Amino acid sequence: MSPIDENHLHADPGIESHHPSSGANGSVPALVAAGVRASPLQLQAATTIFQKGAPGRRAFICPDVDVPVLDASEFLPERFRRSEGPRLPEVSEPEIVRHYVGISKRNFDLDSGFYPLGSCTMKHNPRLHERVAALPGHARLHPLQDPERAQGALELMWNLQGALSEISGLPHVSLQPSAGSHGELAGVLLTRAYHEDRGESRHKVLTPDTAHGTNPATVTMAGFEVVKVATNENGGVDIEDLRAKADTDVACLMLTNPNTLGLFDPNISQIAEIVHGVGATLYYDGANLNAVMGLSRPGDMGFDIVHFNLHKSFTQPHGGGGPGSGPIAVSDRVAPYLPVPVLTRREDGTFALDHDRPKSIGRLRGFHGNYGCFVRSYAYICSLGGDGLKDASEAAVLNANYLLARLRQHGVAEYLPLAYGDLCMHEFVLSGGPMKRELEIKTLDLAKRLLDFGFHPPTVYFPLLVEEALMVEPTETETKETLDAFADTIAAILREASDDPEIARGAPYSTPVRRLDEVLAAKQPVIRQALG
Amino acid sequence: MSPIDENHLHADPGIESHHPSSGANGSVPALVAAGVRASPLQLQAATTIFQKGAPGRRAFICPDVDVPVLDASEFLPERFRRSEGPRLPEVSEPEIVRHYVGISKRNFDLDSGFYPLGSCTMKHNPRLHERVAALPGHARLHPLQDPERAQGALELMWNLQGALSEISGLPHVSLQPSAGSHGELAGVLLTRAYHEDRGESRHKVLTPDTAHGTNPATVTMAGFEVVKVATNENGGVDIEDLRAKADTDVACLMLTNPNTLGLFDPNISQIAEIVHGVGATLYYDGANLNAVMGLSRPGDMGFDIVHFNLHKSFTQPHGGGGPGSGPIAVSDRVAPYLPVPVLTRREDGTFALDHDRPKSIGRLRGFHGNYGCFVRSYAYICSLGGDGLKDASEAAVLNANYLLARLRQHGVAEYLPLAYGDLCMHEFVLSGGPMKRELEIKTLDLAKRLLDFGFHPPTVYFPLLVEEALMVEPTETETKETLDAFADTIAAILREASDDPEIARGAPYSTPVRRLDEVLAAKQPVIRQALG
Amino acid sequence: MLAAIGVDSLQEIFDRQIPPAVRLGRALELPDGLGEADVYEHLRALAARNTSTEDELSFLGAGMYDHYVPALIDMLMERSEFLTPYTPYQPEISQGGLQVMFEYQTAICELTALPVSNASVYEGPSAVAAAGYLAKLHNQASRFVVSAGMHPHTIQTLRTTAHGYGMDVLEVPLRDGVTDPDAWARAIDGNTSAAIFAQPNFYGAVEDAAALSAAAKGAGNPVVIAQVDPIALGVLKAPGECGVDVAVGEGQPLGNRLDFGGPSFGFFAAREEYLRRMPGRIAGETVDVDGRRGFVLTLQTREQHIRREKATSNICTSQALNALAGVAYLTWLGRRGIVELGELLLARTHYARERLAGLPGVEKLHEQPVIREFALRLDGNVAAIRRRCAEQGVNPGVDVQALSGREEDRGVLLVAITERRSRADIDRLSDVLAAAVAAETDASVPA
Amino acid sequence: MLAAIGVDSLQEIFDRQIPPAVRLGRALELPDGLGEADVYEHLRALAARNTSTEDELSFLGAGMYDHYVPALIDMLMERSEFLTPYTPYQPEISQGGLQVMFEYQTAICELTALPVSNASVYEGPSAVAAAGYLAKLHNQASRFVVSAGMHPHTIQTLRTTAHGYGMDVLEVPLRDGVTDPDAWARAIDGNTSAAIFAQPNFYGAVEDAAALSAAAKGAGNPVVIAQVDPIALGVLKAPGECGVDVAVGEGQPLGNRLDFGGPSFGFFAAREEYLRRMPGRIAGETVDVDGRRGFVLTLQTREQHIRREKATSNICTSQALNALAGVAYLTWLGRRGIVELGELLLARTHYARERLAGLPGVEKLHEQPVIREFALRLDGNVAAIRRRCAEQGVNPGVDVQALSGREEDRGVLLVAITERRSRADIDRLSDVLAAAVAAETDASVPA
Ligand SMILES: Cc1ncc(COP(=O)(O)O)c(C=O)c1O
Ligand SMILES: Cc1ncc(COP(=O)(O)O)c(C=O)c1O
Repeated sequence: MSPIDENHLHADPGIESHHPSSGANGSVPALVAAGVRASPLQLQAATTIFQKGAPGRRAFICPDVDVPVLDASEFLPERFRRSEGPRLPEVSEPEIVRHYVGISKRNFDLDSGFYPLGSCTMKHNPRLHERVAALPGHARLHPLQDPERAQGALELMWNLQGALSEISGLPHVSLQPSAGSHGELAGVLLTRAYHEDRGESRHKVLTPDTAHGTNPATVTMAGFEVVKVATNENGGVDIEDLRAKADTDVACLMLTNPNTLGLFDPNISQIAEIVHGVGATLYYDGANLNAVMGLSRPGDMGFDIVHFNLHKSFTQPHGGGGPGSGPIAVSDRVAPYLPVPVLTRREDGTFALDHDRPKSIGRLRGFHGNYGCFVRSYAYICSLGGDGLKDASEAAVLNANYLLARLRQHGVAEYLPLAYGDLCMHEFVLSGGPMKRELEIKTLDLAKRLLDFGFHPPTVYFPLLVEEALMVEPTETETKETLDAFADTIAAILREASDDPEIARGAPYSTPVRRLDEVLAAKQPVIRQALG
Repeated sequence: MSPIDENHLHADPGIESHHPSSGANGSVPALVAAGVRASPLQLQAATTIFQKGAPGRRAFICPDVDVPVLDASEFLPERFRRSEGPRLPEVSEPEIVRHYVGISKRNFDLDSGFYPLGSCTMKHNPRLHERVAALPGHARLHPLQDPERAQGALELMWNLQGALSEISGLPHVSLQPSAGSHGELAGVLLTRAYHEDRGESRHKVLTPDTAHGTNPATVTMAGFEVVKVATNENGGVDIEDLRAKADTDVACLMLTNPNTLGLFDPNISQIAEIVHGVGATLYYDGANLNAVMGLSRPGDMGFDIVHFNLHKSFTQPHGGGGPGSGPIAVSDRVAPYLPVPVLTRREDGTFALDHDRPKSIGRLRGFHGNYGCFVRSYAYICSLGGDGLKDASEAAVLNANYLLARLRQHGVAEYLPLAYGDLCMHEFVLSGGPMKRELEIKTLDLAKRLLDFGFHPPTVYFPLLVEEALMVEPTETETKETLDAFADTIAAILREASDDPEIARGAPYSTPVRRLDEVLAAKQPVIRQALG
Repeated sequence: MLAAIGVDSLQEIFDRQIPPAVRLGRALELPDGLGEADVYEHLRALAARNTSTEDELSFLGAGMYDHYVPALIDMLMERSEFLTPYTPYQPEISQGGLQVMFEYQTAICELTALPVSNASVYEGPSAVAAAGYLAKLHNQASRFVVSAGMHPHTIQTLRTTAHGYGMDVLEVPLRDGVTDPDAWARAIDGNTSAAIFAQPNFYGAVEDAAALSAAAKGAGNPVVIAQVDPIALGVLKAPGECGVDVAVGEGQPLGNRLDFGGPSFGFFAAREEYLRRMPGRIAGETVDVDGRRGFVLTLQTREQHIRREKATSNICTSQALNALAGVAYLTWLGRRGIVELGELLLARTHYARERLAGLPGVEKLHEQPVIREFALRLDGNVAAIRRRCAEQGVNPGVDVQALSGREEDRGVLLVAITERRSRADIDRLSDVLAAAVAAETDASVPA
Repeated sequence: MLAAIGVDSLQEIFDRQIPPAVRLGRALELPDGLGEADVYEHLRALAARNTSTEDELSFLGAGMYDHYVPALIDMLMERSEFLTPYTPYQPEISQGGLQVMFEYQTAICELTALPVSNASVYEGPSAVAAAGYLAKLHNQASRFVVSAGMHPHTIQTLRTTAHGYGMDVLEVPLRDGVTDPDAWARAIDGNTSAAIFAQPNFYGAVEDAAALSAAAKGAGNPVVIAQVDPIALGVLKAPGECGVDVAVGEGQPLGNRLDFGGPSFGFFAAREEYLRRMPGRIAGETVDVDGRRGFVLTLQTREQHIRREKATSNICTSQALNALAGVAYLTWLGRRGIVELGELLLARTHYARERLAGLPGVEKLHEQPVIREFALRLDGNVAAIRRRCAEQGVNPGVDVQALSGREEDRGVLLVAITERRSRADIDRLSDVLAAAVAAETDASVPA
């Protein structure tokens, strides 16, 4: 425990003075003049854990070797042995805690403020979910435990599958994919298997130009060619363009509905007809499911394959970039190709894993998927129930429309008009074009200036077809007071910019670091700590 | 979950605009000029949870009433019923989380930096302890569970008692007291019972003038009169004064050793002789035990009664002011008076609670004491073992002496001399007298200026007999780098003050709030949120 | 480091300070230290030998109750920022903890309908003792009059501490399950420092708090102290509305774990006139040099670190983290929730009492209204009946005599209901208890 | 709110956007919502029906291992600041997460002795598939050659994804427990895009990684990919020292829970030349406008959100929080600890193998050195033997044939050792397994 070690005991006090300081307290910040407010976080130079500690310090105490020790090479011949161990940090437990607690304070997070990041559904993460996921019966369950002795886990998965099936309106579910884009890959590979099984080899997949980047990237990875479909003036799929491109080379159309403009495509049934008409499948990117739970179902719209983002609609915490989970639901005709194993329920009500699925595309990863995420999302579904999920979607849409209305006020709408549509679903996209032209600040500047006010900015510069796009998704777990404060802050920043655009252009000011040089980072990549 | 409620749905958007904002994001801070760093925490006005939310919002969902409901007055007559329920907050779970996470950021804590608060032993709190304390077998164990079905808990308490006994050198332990001062009360009441049982009625208790405030306060609460004993020029008990005051009216001498000056009293054996010579007991305030674990034992020094602060020496986290735990250990002659129940071990190795102790002083509180704290401190003792505890004390003393040496450097020692002694034990006390006279900044100013550098200040203005006292206890879990940085910062602040004392006098600058008006708070006490 | 200190060895530091006679010349006789995983296993094995409320259907109460603790409370209590600081001696960097105290005080004032609250004391019984000490400081009278309906631990604790400063404790018996009003009025006189009762009382009965207060004030000038259950205050007339001067109680039911009895917190609220005699920390509102709202520890001249032997209490470390759990829990319940919870408990407790009292060999101890707990008298040995129930995985409640040691409590079982005990659970208790009582009756009838 | 929007009802918002034909005209057929306590009880009841490594003495491994997860990792993962943010798109307010990635990358580079690492991919088997895709992008050759010593899930995953882009997968058999060097060299040619093996392999054997790499390079120009166990790298020659181009693996053993198989993380390290073909996020160092050191997501032109159909991978959300656990764990182990742990596992694994292989009806599957896991061949039905052990509270390891479906794996048991399995535990396994094998032998002999 104690970070005092032999080395220190006898070291000359000066000897370690070249060592980087230990965390928040380690450095003597430049003395700031009286009356000037220094942000303590800005005064701390970023120091990695590899720059801390001292030889011999440690946290882990290895259990004694309680078995006979032979000549080491008996166990492992010298030539297989590492000459020098990995140069991991040498720090005591208190140093580890302080280091990571310290750098955690350099993160903004959902528990600290509004996070209207469009397309990401940053809804509140109830702590109950962490509690239940940590129960040893879930957290310390080995994935290769005999199914007979993991019936609780299998039942949970079964129930979750059932709920996702009901919500999507599609009868078959696989929980295996690890995130949304992994679900997409599964889905497109299913499409491939479906066509191949029918003896067809189709090589194109359609995606609208509003599609998220993972859609075309997935298409390529699954060995298809991307064909873009245009967006019409209302923000929906351009039906004429679709008709023109939908031929029998097309394996699939990937769509999200509402789409990334936050708009529900009113022609969805017609779209499905066209796609099915040429024998292709219709894929639903479920990233925007939070708009329609209990209100409208992809299966009923004609989709064949859906992926869910449990880390969006079903509140698995994002963890700063994962973990996520991307289950898929499919129609009967796609079901034979689902990844193995498939969870089945026996006559006696017990659950089993079926590996004997000759048409399956195979596995997409090890074991059963991100079970820990299933636990959390299942807890969420149990908490809300059917009506609660519908309430959540309704409130998400209400909040988005309310915030949109507040941003259509005088002083904002002139600079940040709604890109398409009138009402919206759970999110909306503004264009910063007029702002850029008239106030001479870009969407990026507005975003960075928001940081000074304790708001996470909306998604910026996506979707690509909107100039200087600002994509706002408030979610249902925000209060009206927060929405009002956000709208007021946007208005205030625009007013400020009309006085002096330099302020926004120089923002942020109060964050632990200010604007960072991304070009430098990419030009001369330094992607690990240099070690002495 | 969703904070959207009926009221909001139909409310005019303006209606709630008078509502206080919701947390970090709720208020539009005054726009700061470009280039000026604003501290985001300072921009947030403190808003209590009672000022947030809106009618109808809630987190708790009450289970349905699943039993027959009668006329309510059948259950409880109207006259016993409350007319209006308590006006608790009306907030959703996301609001609660954001509120408390938000205000937590307005706290400094041990995981965030150096906390050399003298007499408080702010050593690292290992997270393992929180994990084991949370196990349902500990955390959800009802205190009135039959002892036969709480054998694990009783064994843990037995083992902890044994360890405390070995560490203190006194054979009998009661874990019941809730904190240090509660242990003191127990100890002085034991002394009373001891003398009463011998037919003596003594009415004085001696405490040195360096004693912690709880010592004299306890003496009064236990119905004794406080008599102060002077401190000699070496910082120890003035033997002559002690001799003069030690008469047969004296029930007890309360001492801590090392004392609050961080000095081990070399005359301890003589002191014990004098006190025992007049038939009084010798009480050991265990707040400073961290200096001597495995090195010297109160029992061997001649003490009859000891209290431990599990939240100091045995790393139970302080929680911002508790919980703590203040077990006591006593010699054979005091044992008959220990609080009930007394834990016993039966022949067969099982444990029982003995309530049949006719000479006992009785109970000091409900149930068994702060068991959750026992779990943590027992885990600590298991982790360190006997040698580890000794190592901890040695490292604590080493760190204190090293920091003291660093603060005796040129540029510091002139202004902040060591008050007494030469070496120290686990802490030391500097005097800010010269600093006050020569640099015109007080110990309080130095303390406040330290806040701007991310350090918790030492204890200030205690012990009372040192002018402008600064009491520094680094503990064993700090690194040399941190000690060096702290010493350098003290030196830098003194240099800064010699240039311009106003800077320190106006400090702090970077904290969430700056110096607070304590006089106003006491003159016109506002101790709760006014409700509308 | 040694060179900087100017010593040759670590040993020298000790040799120069600790006389050889009092040095421990040997290693401590304690087991060797263990790695984290081994300590975890050891503590887990000990935990596994306890039967917790997770392991059986438990109706234990008598001061601590198995309410659900919402997960957000764990999260908050485990945040370093709340878990690891000391008492907020440096307010500029302790606004989080101080604001929590201020909010906590507000919540306790609301619960009790009294205008002042401190920031917590240790726990329930010692809170009553602390209130007694306040009364002593206030009026220097010579006797505490207490209802026998108080928790036995409370009376014992009060006696222990009162003995220190030479105060008498006089118990007033119950009649029909509540404090005997006549005996109460007779016991109180001009020498009565405090008149103390529990609401609901230890046997679950709702006392006529207003009548007890009025009678006490009529018979003398004592400080009227009530030990109250905080959950019951969602539906029960508040102490401040009943003429009570000081209301204290055990805070565990408010978002704190059982923890085999602690740590939890004691709450302490009073009328304005007692403000400057309150024990413990109090957070107060003020402003900083720039006019920002802020909080500090206030009225510190009451406290031991300033007033030493003249302090209103010796308390120093109290229960800040547990009080945080308390205010977070009350916030989670919310204004409507606390009433709904109270109504649920009322209805279920009533149901349970009627159902169990209908069993052969089981009767109500009293007919008074009950809120969350009630006492039954069993025809048979309570310990034996409880053992039989335990074999069925049911803990039917507290064996009162084992707790109180009082002869008149023989046969008494105290059954507590929380929102975690559904009707189905109560029905199961009923079946198991019925069988256990019947079996015990059979067993005790000589063949 | 409705007035501000300019609608009369919430319904109107939907009516104006969703065509009636695709509206769900009924309530979802899902159970009613539950309060927090009830959800907790439900999930707890499900958990109680699983036999976890807390409930039995488990020697399960095969990719995921029951190492001790230090408590500080839970604390860090539960801090809101790490738990709840999105991918760090706004670096100024995401320095915490970005620095963690940077430190994580450093640790992975150290472990693997390779110069570049990304910030995580999903998990082990799909990491191999991702490495295969990198090879495809790199050389556009037509075939993957893989050792049959890879985890069956890995081979299956690779086949699934390779089929998408039309790549062949050719398996090279084992000889004496390791990849047959002759078959390996024969299988690899100019059309080989990648040559892939596992270290240690699925059966626990240490491969001669340097020889496999050299042979592969000698036979063609494939990208050499190794799937490595990260814990073993404390003692085992690092991939970067063995001529490996890309090292990937399952990160679960590094401070992640078992979680019935996920979430964990996959690590992905490579030689410099593959940097711009790496999948996923990469954090890089830079400076802010004031010259302060800072971190950003870098080389984003590889990624889907910039490059879309030309991206090096479709991965978006990966496993940041699990990677945090990984680097925190490696830091906790420390430079000395990881070596000590490796030596402990070597010694205990050796002991266990010798001890178990000495039992009647039990023999080693191969004689190769093993580090943390080893395969045995049992004389009897593995499923039946495992059932007998389970009755004694021992899970002796993985039934390999049940996992792989391969005929040649009949009778094979894979036994994993961690620091949580002491010598006493191994001795217990030995006794229980001996009895189970003997009983099974008796049972299968016709009377
Ligand atoms: C519309 C859309 N599709 C797909 C994805 C990819 O999901 P994931 O990050 O889970 O892989 C995202 C994520 O941002 C998205 O917004
Ligand atoms: C020397 C000394 N004695 C007694 C105490 C009182 O201990 P507690 O706060 O646990 O009541 C303290 C606490 O600061 C102390 O420093």
